[in-house]
Amino acid sequence: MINILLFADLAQQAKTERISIEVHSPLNVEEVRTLLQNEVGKLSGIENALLAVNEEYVELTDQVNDGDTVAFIPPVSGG
Amino acid sequence: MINILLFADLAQQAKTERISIEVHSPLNVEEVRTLLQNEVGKLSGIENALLAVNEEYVELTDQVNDGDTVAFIPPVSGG
Amino acid sequence: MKMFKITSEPINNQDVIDSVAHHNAGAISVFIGTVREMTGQKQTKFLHYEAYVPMAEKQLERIGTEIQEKWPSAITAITHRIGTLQISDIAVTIAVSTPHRHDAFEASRYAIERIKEIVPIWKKEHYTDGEEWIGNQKGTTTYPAGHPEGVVK
Amino acid sequence: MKMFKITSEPINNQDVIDSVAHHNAGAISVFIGTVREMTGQKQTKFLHYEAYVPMAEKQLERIGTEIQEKWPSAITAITHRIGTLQISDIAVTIAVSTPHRHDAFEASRYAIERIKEIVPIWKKEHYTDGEEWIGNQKGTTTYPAGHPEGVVK
Repeated sequence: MINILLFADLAQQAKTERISIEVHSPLNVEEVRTLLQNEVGKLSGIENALLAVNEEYVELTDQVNDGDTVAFIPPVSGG
Repeated sequence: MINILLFADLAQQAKTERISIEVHSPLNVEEVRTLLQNEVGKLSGIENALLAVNEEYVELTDQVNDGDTVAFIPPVSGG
Repeated sequence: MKMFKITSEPINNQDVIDSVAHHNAGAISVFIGTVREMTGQKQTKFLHYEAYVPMAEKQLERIGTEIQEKWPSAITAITHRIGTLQISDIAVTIAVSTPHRHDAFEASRYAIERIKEIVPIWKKEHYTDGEEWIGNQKGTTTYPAGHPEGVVK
Repeated sequence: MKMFKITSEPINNQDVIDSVAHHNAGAISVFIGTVREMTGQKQTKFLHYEAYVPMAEKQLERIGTEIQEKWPSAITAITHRIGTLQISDIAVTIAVSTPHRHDAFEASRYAIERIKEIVPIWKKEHYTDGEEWIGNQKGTTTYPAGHPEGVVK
């Protein structure tokens, strides 16, 4: 099971902030992104999202393990 | 009558913060400075003091009138 | 007080300032971001901020660490508010104390720029004529690698 | 509150900040000068500030005018304390609000540099091993004409 978090515009498009997907083999962040859009539909702008696993920024090619939390972080606008 | 104000190190040397001198003819700031030191003794560093007449900065050659307040302002150190 | 904090309560500037006070500080530079009414011709009615809270606090802490590496005597505190904010409300307060003023200015400026790059907080503008999630305020940056500079360990 | 003030009372930062708050401010840069204990090997016990009060307030106001000329949307407030100050006490608080952060940083920095040039306030350091009037902190400046740059009308 992988937990996925969505924020701001991405959450609005997906109509949810949080979704879990079952996985049966090791995969990377890019593959999670594909599975996610398989579930909730195409998310416009997700290719510009920053990527985090377990609250740390990662690369698209980094591995995701069972139980991890993957966050898709639209360009930030705090401050 | 011209009022003279001294501050910080200059006041400490002169042992006063304020002195008045009688004048009987028009004079400039430089001449006031001479008369002042005539009264209270040589003030070390007064040549580096900023000069103000009636709370506005002036030049050494500017005129001082009867009733004016002349301030000798050692290099400032606020902030 | 927590030095790096996301909160849904109004920010008390003095609390943030107090947490960086130090007997060898000669300067404290404070940056306060407030909700501005007009942006060009657009009029803001109110704002909504949302954050990935635990990660945002970690990233604020990272900014503090980066500042301490660049300006070793600096002490930093940052509080960012989330939720609904009205015009003139404080969105963020940053305080940095240093022995000398030059470093305090530089470091507090560094902090706000870095917040806008790496801290997962989003602003939704509610204008008089519609609403919009604000993204990528710098306008030009893209992240082909999936992350901003200097954040992957 | 008076926007440009010399006071012998402790400074309340928030009062200074409040006086520059504005619905079109997006940024407030605050500079707080505090009494530092160590300067090199010298240890300060306490400080004494003295001012030519009416002229100092006029010069603070002049700094506000200069800022408004350079950054037309800026609103500035400055309070400087005089009298005896202990370690960590606030000597000066400057607040500048502007629509955008860049200008707020620049203007508040301008204000503190200008205070050190033109405002008649003097600091006497009481060290553990003696006392000294501090003059000409920039060390290099002399005023052959009798005044700093840009102050004679």
